This record gives sequence, C-alpha cells and structure tokens, in this order.
Amino acid sequence: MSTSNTTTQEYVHHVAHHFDSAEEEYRTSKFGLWVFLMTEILMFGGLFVGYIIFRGIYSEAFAEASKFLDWRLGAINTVVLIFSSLTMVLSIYYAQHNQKAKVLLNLYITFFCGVIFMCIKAYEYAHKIHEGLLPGHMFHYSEQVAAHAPLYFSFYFCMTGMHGIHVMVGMGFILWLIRRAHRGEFSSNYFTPLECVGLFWHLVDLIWIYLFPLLYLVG
Amino acid sequence: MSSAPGVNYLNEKSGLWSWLTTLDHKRIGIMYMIAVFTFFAIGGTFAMLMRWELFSAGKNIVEAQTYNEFMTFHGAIMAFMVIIPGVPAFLGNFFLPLMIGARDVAFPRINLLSWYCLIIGAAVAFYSLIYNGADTGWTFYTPYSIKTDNGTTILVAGVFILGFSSILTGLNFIVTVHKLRAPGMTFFRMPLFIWGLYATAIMQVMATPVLGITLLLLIAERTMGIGFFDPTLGGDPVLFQHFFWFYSHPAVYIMVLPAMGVISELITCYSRKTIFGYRAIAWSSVGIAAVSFFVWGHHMFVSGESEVVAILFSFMTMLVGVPTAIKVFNWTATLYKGSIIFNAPMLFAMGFIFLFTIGGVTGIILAVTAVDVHFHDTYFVVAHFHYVMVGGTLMAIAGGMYHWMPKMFGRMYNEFWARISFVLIFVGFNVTFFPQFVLGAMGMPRRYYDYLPVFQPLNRISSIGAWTIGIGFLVVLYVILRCIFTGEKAPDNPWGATTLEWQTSSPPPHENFLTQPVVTGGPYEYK
Amino acid sequence: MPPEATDLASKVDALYSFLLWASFISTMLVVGGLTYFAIKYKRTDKNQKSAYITHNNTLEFLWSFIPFLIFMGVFAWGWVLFHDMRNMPADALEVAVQGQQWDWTFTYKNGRRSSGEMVIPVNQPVKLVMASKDVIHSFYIPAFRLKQDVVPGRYTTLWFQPKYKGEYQVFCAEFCGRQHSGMLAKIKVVSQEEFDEWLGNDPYKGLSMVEVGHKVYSTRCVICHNLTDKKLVGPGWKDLFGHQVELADGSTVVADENYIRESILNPNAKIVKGFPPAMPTFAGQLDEQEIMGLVEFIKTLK
Amino acid sequence: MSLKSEEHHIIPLKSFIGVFFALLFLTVLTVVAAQFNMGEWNTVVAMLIASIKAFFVLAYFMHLKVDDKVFLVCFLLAVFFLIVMYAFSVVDIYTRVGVSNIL
Repeated sequence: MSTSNTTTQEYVHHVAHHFDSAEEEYRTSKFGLWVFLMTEILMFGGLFVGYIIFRGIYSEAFAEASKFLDWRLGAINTVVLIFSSLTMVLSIYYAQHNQKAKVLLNLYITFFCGVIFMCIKAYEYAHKIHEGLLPGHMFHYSEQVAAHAPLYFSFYFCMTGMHGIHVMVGMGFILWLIRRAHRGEFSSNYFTPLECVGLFWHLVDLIWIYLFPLLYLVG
Repeated sequence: MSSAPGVNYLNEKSGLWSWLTTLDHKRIGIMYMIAVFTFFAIGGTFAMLMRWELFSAGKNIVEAQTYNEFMTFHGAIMAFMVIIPGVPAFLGNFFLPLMIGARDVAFPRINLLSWYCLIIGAAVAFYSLIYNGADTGWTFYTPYSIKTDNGTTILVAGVFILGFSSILTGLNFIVTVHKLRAPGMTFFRMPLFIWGLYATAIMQVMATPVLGITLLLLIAERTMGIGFFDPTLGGDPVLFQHFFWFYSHPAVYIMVLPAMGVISELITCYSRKTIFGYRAIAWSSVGIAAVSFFVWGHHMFVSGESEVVAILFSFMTMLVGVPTAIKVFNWTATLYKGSIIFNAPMLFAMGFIFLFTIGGVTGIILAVTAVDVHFHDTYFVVAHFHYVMVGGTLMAIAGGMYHWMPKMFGRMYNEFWARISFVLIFVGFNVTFFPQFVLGAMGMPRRYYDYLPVFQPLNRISSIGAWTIGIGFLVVLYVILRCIFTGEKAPDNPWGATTLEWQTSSPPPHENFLTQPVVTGGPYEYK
Repeated sequence: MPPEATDLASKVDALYSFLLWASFISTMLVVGGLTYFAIKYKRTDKNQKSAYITHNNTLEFLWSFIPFLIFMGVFAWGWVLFHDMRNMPADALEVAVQGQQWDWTFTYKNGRRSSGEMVIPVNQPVKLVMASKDVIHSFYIPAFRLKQDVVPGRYTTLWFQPKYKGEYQVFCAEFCGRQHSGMLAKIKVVSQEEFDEWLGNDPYKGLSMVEVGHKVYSTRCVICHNLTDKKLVGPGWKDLFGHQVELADGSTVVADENYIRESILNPNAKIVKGFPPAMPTFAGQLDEQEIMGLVEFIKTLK
Repeated sequence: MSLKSEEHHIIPLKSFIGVFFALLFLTVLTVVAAQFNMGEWNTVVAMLIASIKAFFVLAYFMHLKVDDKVFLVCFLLAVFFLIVMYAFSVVDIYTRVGVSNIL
C-alpha cells in the first residue's frame, strides 16, 4: 500500500455493494461517463449541423457577419482552454503519483483559466449587445448589413452560450474536486472523480477547438 | 449483507420516504409503474374525449381549440410519458439486473435521478395545461409552433426534461449490460428481453440528445425569435422536421423494441420451447437500432424535401422492414412443436403478433413513396402507428405485467379477469382502428376537429371501439389491484421459465440473489 | 378509396391494390401459422416435453431474402410513379395557389382570382405553384391521390391532369391551427369552352353591392365570423354596424365604414375585447369593389 | 488492491507537455491559414487542423490511446451518426430546387 505523505488518516474509498471490486467500479464509472460524452457530442452536433447547413446556404451573409467578431480574442480563448486542459491532465497525473499539493495547484490553475475564458466571453458579449448585434428579431445594428446576418448571430449566441454554460458547469465540478482534494481523498488508489471531470473538461475544450475556426475564421 | 428469510425488497423498509429515496432498481421500477400507469390514465382520458368529440360531424362537446389541445396532449403524454418510459423504465428497470444476474444497475443514483426527471418533466408539461394549453400536436412543427401564443413553451420545456429521463435510463442500461453480467453469461446467453433493452438503450442515448437541442432551439425561437426555423428570418421549417424526425423515428423503435423483447420472453415461456433463431432475433434487434437512424425522412415525403432524398429514405425504410419481418416469423416458428398454454400473457403475446403484423405490413405500404403521397397525414397513418404502438407496446406491457406480477409482488393474478381484459382490449382495438384504415384511404386527414358527413359512420364505429379499449384497460387495472392486495401467494417459478429472474424468491430480496448465479447454457434451455 | 380522376391516380391504385393483396397474404400466412400451431401443439398434460429446435439456416435465409425482394420490387415500382408525380410537365396551365390560415386562394395568369374554388379544363395538365402566407399547410386532393405541403418562405409545386369532368374535394392535410379542419376547397373540372368563358368574365358581373359582399363573405370570412351575434373565431356580425364596440385596450369606438375597412386591411390596429389577435390581413387580396361590398353587406345585418 | 498495481499504463509527463505545444502550434497554424483566401478550401483546411488537434486531445489528454477500445467506439458512433444526420439533411437541401432527373 503506498503511503501518502500529507494525509493524517488514509481515506479509504467505500466500493458500492453492487460492484465486485474497486477496479470494476472505476472502469464502469468511466464507461458511464463516455456514454454521457456521447450524448454531449450529439447535442452540440445538432448545433454544428445547423450552423454548417446555414453557412452553406447564406455563405456571403455569414462571412460578412463574422467580420464583427474579433478573432484575436477567440485565439486567446483557445490557448486558455488548451492550457487548462493540460493542467487538468497534470492534476490526474499527480494524483496517480500521490502528490496532493501538485494536484491542488493544477486544479486551481484550471479553475482560474475557466474564469479568464468566461471573462473574455463576457467582454465579447457586452461588446455585441452594446452594438445591437443580437440574434434574430432582436438585431438592431446601426448600419445596413447582409440580409441573413442576424441568423449568424443567432448561431453565435446559441453555440457560444451553450458552450459557456458547459464551461461554468465544468468549473463548478472543479470546485467540488478542489474541496475533495483538500480532504485528501484522491490518491493512486482512488482518482475516479478527477478523471471523470477531466474527461468532461477535455470535451468542453474539444468543442471550442471546433467552434473557434467555424465561427471566428469564416472565409 | 444477505437478507433474512421472508425479508424482500418490498417489506425491508417502509414509509414513503424510503420509497422516494430508494436506490433499489426494483423499487424504482415499481415507482415508474405507478407514474406510467397514471399518465396512461390521463392520456387515455384525452383519447376518450377526442373520440367522443369525433362521434359525429360538427361540434359535440368542445370547440376546435380545445379539441386541438386534447389531440396535442394525448400525443405528447402517450409518446413521451407512457410508451417511451413504459417498458424500458418499468419492466426493464425491474428485470434487467435480475435477468443478467446483477445485484443492481450500474448507477443507482442516476436511476433515481431519471425517475425524478420523469416526474418533474411531467409536472412542467401538465402546468402548460393550466397556463393556457398547447395546440401544436406532439410534433411541434414550426412555424405554427412559433406563432401560436399559449403554453407551448412550457410543454416543450417539460418534454425537454423528460428527454433526460430517457437518456439516463439508456446510459444506465448500456453500462449495466456491458459490465455487470453474471459470470458465464456471454452476450449470446443473455435473454432476448435484455437484447431488446440494450438495442433500445443505444437508440435512447444516441437520438434523444438531438431532440434536446431541437426543443431548446424551439424554446429560443419562441422566446427570442432566433430564426433557425422561422422563414421570415431565413430559417427553414423543413430543417426543423429533419431535426425532429432524426430523433422521433428512433423514438418509435425505442417504443417497440423493448415490447418485442417482452414478446420473445412470453412466447418461449408459454410454449415451453427454446426460441427459434435466437441469434436472428438478437441481431435483428441491434440491426433495427442501427438502421433506424437512416430512415427518418419517410415522415416527410410530401413536406417539401427533394425527390432524391425521398427515394433514399424510402429505400432505407425497406431495409429496416426486413429485420422486423424476421422477428415475427421467428416467433411464429417458435410455436412449432411446442406445448402451448393460453393464459393471459400468452394471449397478449399472440394478440401482439397479429396486430403487429398488420401494423408492419401497413408500414411497408406507407414506405412506398408513390402511395404515401396519398396516405400521408391521413387516418391511414393514425391507424398504422396505433396498430404498432397500442397493438404492440401496450399489449406487451399488459402481457409482461401479467407474466411478471408473481415475481414482482409475490402474488398470483386472477386468470379469468385477465383473459376478459384481453378480449375487451383486442376486440375494442380492432373495432377502433381498422375502420380508420378505410377512413384514411377515403382521404380523411389527420387532426381534424370536424369532418365531412361522408366520414361519419366509420368514425362512430371507431368511437365505440375506443370506449371498449377504455373499459378493457380498466379491467386490467382491476386485475392488478386485486392481485397486489388479495392475490394468493405465488411460488418462485409459477410458469416453469428458465431465465435467471425465476431462480430467486418472489418477491426477490434487496440484493436479488442470495448466492451469485453462474450461467452455463443459453437462456431458454427447455430440454 | 374515392374514384380516381387522373391516369396517375389509377396507376397509384394499381400499386396500392398489389400492396394490399401482398399484405393480406403475408398476414394470413403469419396468423394462419400462429393459430394452426397454437391449436395443434396445445399442452395436453402438465409436463409434456417440447422439441429442442434452435434454428434452421435455410428457412431463416428464405424468410429474410424473399421479403427483401418483395420490398425492393415495391420500392422500385413506387419510385417510377413518384418520379412521374414530381416531374413537372413544361406546357401545363399554371395556377398560383396561396394557402393562408384557413382558406385557399387561386390566382390565374390573367389576374383572375377566386377563393375556395378552382376551375380548370379537363384533359389538360395543370401545374400548381403554391406558397403559404403564414404556416405550413398541405394541398391534398384525395381523388387525384396527390398531396404537397405548402411551405412558407418558398414555392412548392404539384401537377395533375384530370380526365373526367366533375367536382373534387380539397383538404388541408398539415395541422395549421384552430380551423385546420375547415380549410376546404373545391376543384371544378369543366370543358375547355366553359373554362375559357369562366376565365374571362368578372366574377361579380351583374351583382349588386350587397350580393358582392355576400359572395366575398361566403368564400373568405365564413370560416371565422358568424352572421348571428354568436362568437366563432372572431365576433359575430349581427347589428355590428353603427353600434359601440369595446376594444381590448378598454376604449370603445363606433363601428362605422372606416372601422370595418381598417379591420379588414389592418386587423391588429383595433382588436375587440376578449378576442385573440388571430385575424390575418387581407390587404392586397380584396380589391376596392369587394371591400365596399362587404361594408354594404354588414350594414344589412340587423 | 490499488489501481496502480495492475498494468494500468500511465502516459508519461513529457508527452503531455509535447501534446500541449503541438496544440499551440496548430492553433497558430489555423489562424495563419485563415488569412489566405482559398475560397471553398478555407473551411476544409480549418476542419482538418481542428481534427488533428481533436485527435491529440482525445488520444492523450482523454487517455483514449491507453483505455479499452469501448470508449473509442462510443466516440466514433456519436460522430458517425452526426455525419449521417448532416449528410441526409444536406443532400435534401441541395437537391431541392432543381429536380435532377434520376431515372
């Protein structure tokens, strides 16, 4: 049994009664989470399919409307999310090596990256709301724009809004992990929640990896 | 921790709180039973009211607007709250772990969460009734569902929450079947009911999220006018139909595949014979689940989709028809050289085969593009899907209910009244829906509050039949209540079946099996 | 099935009867097998043993492949007919159909408009170019075995060539709201001469103002307004003219010519108390003569 | 019995760092690629780069390379059915206007 240097008493994870071993519970939890990720991919997929179809039909209106977006902010957000993915993976890596301090450090960095991402998003939204670049009927931009530009902003707000909600939910889970890490619950024997939240966070990053070129770098 | 003798999942804890916070898949199954049967009663009442209104041309009891709300709520309740959760969440939750020798589903807490999603979703959906109703039909086609100013947003939000109940149940079943099977139970030694639930779970998990995003976009469309499906802003209403039916055709297989699983169990148990073509039935379940994602366009042949893609969908629908036909032939072949008894579950199973065959062949008629142009959105389609859903899933729920009540409650049901309920439902069903095939051929469109006098005689017959079904299901309720409270004690294996759930006590203890069963042969070894 | 009135309809009926017979035979096969086996292999004594048969590959292949062949055959036959339905003839008589919440309006090339009734010549291909003003409707003619959704925001087309004179019923087949079941129309197939004569004349020739108003009422307004004071969808018209009308915002106004005219052209300007703003605008659909006729007609309703 | 004891293969630290820099490079690449106007090809290139980045995140960060193959099957099934949904809808929309003669 590996000794963990900092915890006073060893946290023993209680395996649920219907599992035969901790290993089976670990694999079942990850399998369950991957099936959940399947549903997330399909839900976001619906939005992506809608967006690609309408971009095909109104390509010039969408190209013109995407000029209003500042691709630099999008790029910064991409880097922030990729870095947070790295720190998330490192927190799992250190949990597997029983280095609790590093786990906590990486979790905090990941959470902080989430905060930066949301702040940049909030700034972008404020800029658009101020300009009146709102979805559908609420669109009231000063100058004349292409006929179907409001449709682009409908997609922009729906996709980034849905993604933003998922980032915030992910940050909530990371806070939950930080609390449990403080109590020394994670070690090489038990790190399932870390890995599950990690997988969810990487999916959120994966969706942004596709969102960024589709929305910001259009034609 | 193994239970003392005489202690089972029903009497080990008591009090409402122990039920509302239970993590035991058997108790959650019973709670689903109560919820699904209540919603069935409500949905059924709407059906009776609709048939009363359609008894004769012109206004009978309600205005057009109220009839449209009856039609919408009958569809939404029956589809999302009764038939989709019906077999998987009620019979599946109770018997999947038992039949594969597991102690519980993989994620008990998520199992309870999916029950609460059903209850909260249903509460939100019913609130829209009080708010001022919804009259778009259960399909919510845009742009009418955007323009109509009533409780549609709330009903759509309710259905969105109901979707999570379906996703979480599917997730639970996939992981349970993969990870928690008894030692020795390979995939091809699983009972066919489990194959049905497994294929259904795949569809639940792969299709329902798309309904989730579609309904969210519809809510955003109604509240903020985002314009994806609103032609005034450049959106495409036919795209909504693509998104909706991409979910809804797998959904109709979610409704019928578990029922087919139940029928496989009943047929082989009551003819006391090994199922004919086990692998064919197992593979056709998965085959139907896979191909069901390619056929949704046959709901839209005349909706304005192009001829090229209509032909493509018609071809794929023919493909999905083949495994369904295989299953029906295999069930019939199982009866060959069996030793058959005709108690209530077997009657329902044979009733299922008869009605489902008619439902299936009319499905092929509708799949042919040229003929569907005439029959689309007429009562021919209404008759087809009621033959497959009521004749299929509801008969399977009733049959499965009678078959497994001894195991669930430890008491036998009254055979005489159960057979009366079959006769009432079977006769009432045919009297209701067979005339509707003729009405559809004559060209009576669907969702009509008022119809031309030429359609009146057949609508009268149909209305009478509908009330007979209503009485039939009341008798089923009577049999169930009488069995629960006053039925005599049931032995562990009253029907002499060979699947695992009959090897434990009835009602089973909390951890299902006192000793972990080891599987050595196939599920139906009637030597 | 209503009697078929076009060649294509009779072809569809041939395909349908083949499908019906194939379905009947296969159902009889399954149900016959079911009942025969059920009777023959009834359990005689308690522990009667059953044969241990698990599968039979040739039989299973046959009853998978044969249905597959039948389905493919029927699919191909359907494809041929479907292609004829969707292949628009070039030289057809074009009629513009407009679906609007709860009535159909037909406009011919020479501007002749008629509502609720379409007159077309016999033995000539007719092509309908359809559009909807508000929601999805569906133009359905059971006698021609034809149906096509009318989608707002784009045109959809439908063609047929009637071979018998007569009157055929038209339904709306896609749910479109409160009066979906009332959204009916008629197709009158007449000889070529009658059609040319009908096309040329003015529909209201020789009618007094009130009779014009009555004709417009019976084709456009009857769906939502009663001639009594009873509410249908909109308010009843009995002793409406010249009396006080209470509006939704609490104010009251006298129902004079301008009020009626405005309610026709811009209905949402003054909504009567207790009624939803469900009335569509008729601007551009009723010409000056028809509006004046309606006003005169309402004046006579005491 | 600790999880670490059986052969649960753990990806080494330096490969995570390597993947991180690869992702950064690809992000820069996709931004640069967007400056040239290649017309229709812009989208294809952008999707290609995004897919390579996705492969890195999936294989290394999400441990798909080391975990059992069922998880990979889950991911591929989800993407496959998305492509089916997109393909049939797009075929419909682009063949709608003119009726191509397919007989």
